[in-house]
Amino acid sequence: MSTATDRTAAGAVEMTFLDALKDALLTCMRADSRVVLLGEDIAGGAGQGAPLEGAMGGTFGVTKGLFEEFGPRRVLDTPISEAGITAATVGAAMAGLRPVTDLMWAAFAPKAFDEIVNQAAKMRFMSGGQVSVPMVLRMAVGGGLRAAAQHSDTHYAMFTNVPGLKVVAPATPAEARGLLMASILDDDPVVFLEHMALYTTSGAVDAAAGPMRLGELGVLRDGSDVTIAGVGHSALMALEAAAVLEAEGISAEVLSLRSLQPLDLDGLVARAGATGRFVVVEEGPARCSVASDVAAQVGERLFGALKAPIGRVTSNHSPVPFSPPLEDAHLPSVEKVVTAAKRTMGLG
Amino acid sequence: MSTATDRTAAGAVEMTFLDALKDALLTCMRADSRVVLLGEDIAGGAGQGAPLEGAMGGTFGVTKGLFEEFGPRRVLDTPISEAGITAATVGAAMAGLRPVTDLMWAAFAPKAFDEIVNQAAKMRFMSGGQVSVPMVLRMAVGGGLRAAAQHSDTHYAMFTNVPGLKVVAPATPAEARGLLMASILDDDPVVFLEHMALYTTSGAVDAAAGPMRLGELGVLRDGSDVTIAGVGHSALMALEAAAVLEAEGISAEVLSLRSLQPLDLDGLVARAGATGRFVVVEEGPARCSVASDVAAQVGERLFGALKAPIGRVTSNHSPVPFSPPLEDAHLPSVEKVVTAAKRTMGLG
Amino acid sequence: MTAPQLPLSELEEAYRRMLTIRLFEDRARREFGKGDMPGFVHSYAGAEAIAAGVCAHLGDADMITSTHRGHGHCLAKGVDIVPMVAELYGRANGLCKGRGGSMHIADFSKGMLGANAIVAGGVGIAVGAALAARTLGDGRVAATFFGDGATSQGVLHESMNLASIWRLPVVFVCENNGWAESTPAAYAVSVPQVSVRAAGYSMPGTTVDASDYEAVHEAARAAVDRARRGEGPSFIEATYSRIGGHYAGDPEGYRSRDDRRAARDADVIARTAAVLAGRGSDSAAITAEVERDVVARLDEAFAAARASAWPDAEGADRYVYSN
Amino acid sequence: MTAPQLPLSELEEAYRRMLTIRLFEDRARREFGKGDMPGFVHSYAGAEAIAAGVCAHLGDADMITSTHRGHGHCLAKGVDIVPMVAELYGRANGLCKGRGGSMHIADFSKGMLGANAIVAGGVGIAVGAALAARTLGDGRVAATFFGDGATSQGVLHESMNLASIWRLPVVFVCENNGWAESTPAAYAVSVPQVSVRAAGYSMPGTTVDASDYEAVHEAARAAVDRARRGEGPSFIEATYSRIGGHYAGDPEGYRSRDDRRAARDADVIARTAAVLAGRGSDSAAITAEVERDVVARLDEAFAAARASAWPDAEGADRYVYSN
Ligand SMILES: Cc1ncc(C[n+]2csc(CCOP(=O)(O)OP(=O)(O)O)c2C)c(N)n1
Ligand SMILES: Cc1ncc(C[n+]2csc(CCOP(=O)(O)OP(=O)(O)O)c2C)c(N)n1
Ligand SMILES: [Mg+2]
Ligand SMILES: [Mg+2]
Repeated sequence: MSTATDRTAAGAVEMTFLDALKDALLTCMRADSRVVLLGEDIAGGAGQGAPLEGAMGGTFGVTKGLFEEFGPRRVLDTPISEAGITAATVGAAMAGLRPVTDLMWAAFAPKAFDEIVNQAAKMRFMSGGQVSVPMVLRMAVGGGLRAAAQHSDTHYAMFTNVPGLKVVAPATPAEARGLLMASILDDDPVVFLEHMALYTTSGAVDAAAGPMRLGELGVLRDGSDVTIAGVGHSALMALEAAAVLEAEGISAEVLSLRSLQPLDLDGLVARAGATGRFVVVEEGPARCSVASDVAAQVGERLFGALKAPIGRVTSNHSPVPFSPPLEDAHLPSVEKVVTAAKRTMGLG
Repeated sequence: MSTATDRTAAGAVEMTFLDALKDALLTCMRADSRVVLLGEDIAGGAGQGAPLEGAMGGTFGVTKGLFEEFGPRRVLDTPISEAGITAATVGAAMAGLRPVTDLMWAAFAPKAFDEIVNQAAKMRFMSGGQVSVPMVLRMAVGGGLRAAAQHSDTHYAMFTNVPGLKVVAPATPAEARGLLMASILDDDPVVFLEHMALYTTSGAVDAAAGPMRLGELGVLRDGSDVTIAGVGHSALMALEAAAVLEAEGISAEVLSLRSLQPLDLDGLVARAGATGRFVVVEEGPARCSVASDVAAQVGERLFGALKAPIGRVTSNHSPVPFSPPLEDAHLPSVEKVVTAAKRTMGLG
Repeated sequence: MTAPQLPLSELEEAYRRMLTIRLFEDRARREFGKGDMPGFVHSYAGAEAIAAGVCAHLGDADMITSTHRGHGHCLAKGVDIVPMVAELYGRANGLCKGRGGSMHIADFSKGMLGANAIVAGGVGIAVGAALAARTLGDGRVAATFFGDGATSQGVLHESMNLASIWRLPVVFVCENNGWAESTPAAYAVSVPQVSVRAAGYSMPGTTVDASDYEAVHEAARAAVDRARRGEGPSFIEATYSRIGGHYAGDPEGYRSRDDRRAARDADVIARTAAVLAGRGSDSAAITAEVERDVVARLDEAFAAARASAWPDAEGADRYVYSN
Repeated sequence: MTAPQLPLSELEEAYRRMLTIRLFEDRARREFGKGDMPGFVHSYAGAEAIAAGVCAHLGDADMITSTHRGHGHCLAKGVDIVPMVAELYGRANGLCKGRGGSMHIADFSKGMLGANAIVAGGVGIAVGAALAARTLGDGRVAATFFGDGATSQGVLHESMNLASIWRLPVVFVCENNGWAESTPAAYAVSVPQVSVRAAGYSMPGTTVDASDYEAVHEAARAAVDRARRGEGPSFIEATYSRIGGHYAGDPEGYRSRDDRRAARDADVIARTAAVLAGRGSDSAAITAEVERDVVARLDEAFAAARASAWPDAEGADRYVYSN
């Protein structure tokens, strides 16, 4: 599937989301020897005697091949110790490295929540600004693989609830590359959330471009009737919904909420204010969600200026079920987004 | 400080919040031998040779004296192993006990987040309803003690974001007693959040009353101009704010958001709809907060029916600072609630 | 230490059970390849002696917790094949009504407290189950299975400490296959024999070769007896060689040819058949009989599962709360 | 194993440092009692030999992580008293500009990476710091201090395993005072000597009596040398008796009179003074001199802190993000 981006440059090439991430890692590692990678199976047996081609290179292969170029001191397989490796990531960042740690699936991140919430996120503040913690925690998020309850969480909202963290969720290959570079260059701890359904998607990427700025919206599609903002994969779902809506004569603007913290609230307010209708889509539990956060903030600023209640499309407030028909019913869908958008138009 | 309750019965006695909690534990432990207590320092050296009077009985003394009555098989000091004791709590609940585990401070709960999020909360669902996990996790939350960043979190929103958990935050002694009993009797995992500033507050408690129902609002004060709902200690802050507002001729209704999940949304909508003005107060980070969750839900239901934007009063989106003037500026305050309420009246 | 020889009939029974697991796993892997089984499947092939040898000492009331590799534990604990397979296909009549799948398969009526997709996720739960047993004084014992990779999880350490200070009736069973996905234990585990760590918790620790059923059986007997007597926990490390990759479909390109060959050579099924034959048992006949019987049951179970109804999508969020 | 005797001047120097810590802590506890110091204070009294003995082998570039009981670690690492005390009072000129307080006191310019109010919170950070040192090849060493209570935290286990497999230049220092708040180590720790656990990670482990400065010094020398040589981590358990309760103001009603008396008897300050005197040093004169000097500095620091400006409330949420 080819997806629109907001930064198609002259030198753009078609690239998968996965390759865009790998390119960001490569670029940053070549530019700065302090950038090191840690994580379970990220070298994936590379350097252990078996042929290199067979190495895993991460669950989805994002880091495959990096061991060959950077060796065992910069690409480290780790034991299954999410807490320990996250703590080590914090310490390494405090002591001069710029580590990028792969926690595999966001569903495993709770194993390291103390290290994320109490150490990484608070260290700069507690020290009165003496130290920075320049680290990135990459993880794969989301459902659709029938991976069931313990492998399908997104945790977008939990991370965004933590002051001191920056939280990024790219939707397109261009965003993946530009934002991962920005995250590695950033001096604060960044949680970088990669939806599993996106790895094989492709799109135009300017391979010579520098980092994107954190704290901006991605504009995936212009539209005048309703503004739909989605987080990560949900932004692509919103794009599909926009195509359906167009066929019914409704013009939908689609935004990628690619930077959850910092959030471009002013940008959101301007765009939702212009259409007067706003839908926010997030794969994740309904309560205390990013969707409700954004709805509350936008709703406050646009009080009296919106033509309809803000639509929130989230997962059920439930663990993720295994069985395909159950999981499909559980997750946001194009159909649910279409329905929510039409409801803001007074339809359906 | 004496606080209003919504259930003052004929047989009510004055009781502190702490004693109300202890009474709930005592009552439930006497009624059901499957109720056991676990936690760091909850016996607090009782049974270790030194005089019993000197035992800690929990950080704030809630469990003091229970060891004497129930002995070492039902009141268990634990090592400092939040993950391990939470996992053991889950397993014990699955295998026939009704454990009540004290995690001390909510700020330490991230140590046990995998066990809370991936095990306790999901077990019933993943098993297709084969098993229930009747457990309570008690913890002290909140700021004001100058306990700094790693001892002052409330995590109200994080817990409420987790499907499968019930989340309770009492504001008054009567709520503390009635809801702790309900939580112990409930078949699902309940996170029970006790704000530290409340332990020494007192109020009327009917010591013969049964459990309260989870999923209800507490009505702490009637009023007709603006509805203010607060979580735990913030509800008392709202009460104080209501007194200030009254002096300025503004009549504020005050609600205790004592059951965060399940949430009585219909009740909230009815009350906020009646006054037409709504303020929600929560001590905790601003992003993806309970405040924004409640604001989004109420805002959607009352679209076009409210006279002013919903006011949200939270902590700064920052770790909690140590220094008194900084912490005071960081936390919600009576003044901030008054300002928010007046803003809904078009004042200030 | 050589384990005492089991009575022939007992070893034959164990062989039947292990072969059943192997046949189930080989079939599940094959069926998974057809593409209509949702999610992931991790095969227990090669480890059969561990589940069988431990569960031989447990009754229905006793409790086990399992891993992502949980089919063998189910079968050893007496779980019925038909609702197991239905669960692998996410059907309404599955053990977990389609909510769990392979990685969360559970049968509480048999004391099988669940596969667990969080590495080491079941360990602390078993400790809690043992705490319940001790508190209720009902004589139940708990056993928890986990891999070598799981030994790097802090909660294992916390759980072993808790079990030790409370002398809980629980057996820690490390299924050491030398790999955690693509990461060798030789790289990730800082001690050559994991069982050495038991001394740090004042509990007995032993390492046995899980291609030798009787060795596992004997180590488990000692540990379960000790638990049953109220003397506290034990740690068993059972080594085996992983057959068929980390998950069904794993190309195992990270694994040397030699290491993969070792797996075949150390196979507990072949070895046990040979031991039986050496002791005068007609293991070929037993094999044939079990194959006939189990294959028939599997044919039935897979056909039934595929024909079973999906869960009702309306009920996607049922079973979240009890009320 | 008896440690070799230190040169007299070196032991005198250590005594000065330990006495400075003791005077600081006694004063801090007293001042806390006056009620104008916010938050909590945990005294390092009794443990002085551990911070002093370990940090004697470290330079400013080397890194330590600390606990909720962090003043002694600061002083042993050379942190200045004046901004320390200002931080205890939450003032703008405190080390952490009033954001941290006693439980988060830190001075990165001295390699003091912070007190940590999460039990065992500093352990993994030190492992990461050691990883940075190894990766950058700059010869730095990290040491991490933690209590007996912290040994029950899983992250310690994970961190020891990581340090071992990567042969990191880090020293694990367990300050075993027999108590975690009101919970005795004899109840909560499942092994009589925690250092036994080091074998489970293939690293050297030793237990020393921290009322014997030279014993700590020698164990630390061996561990730091080993780390510096790139041979990997070590584990030191240093036992001492807690003086003055878990926190300033702790009535310690849960602790027997005998146990409290033992603390006084084992006091490292008195013992070191006696050793010095026995070797011909005028320890009384040194004591008097240090007391005079340190008390004067403390008078100044406490007066200055109380007179210092509060941080500006407008800036309550500064330092959350770098940009
Ligand atoms: C907490 C957590 N981290 C990582 C994973 C991903 N994962 C699944 S299985 C596995 C390897 C487990 O190795 P081991 O414990 O040795 O069991 P084995 O697969 O060899 O039986 C990993 C890393 C997970 N499921 N849970
Ligand atoms: C994760 C966590 N759990 C619990 C606490 C509460 N707590 C603070 S200090 C302490 C005891 C620590 O004991 P130990 O590690 O032996 O250190 P000591 O105080 O004896 O120096 C506890 C339980 C905490 N701060 N962090
Ligand atoms: Mg393994
Ligand atoms: Mg201690």
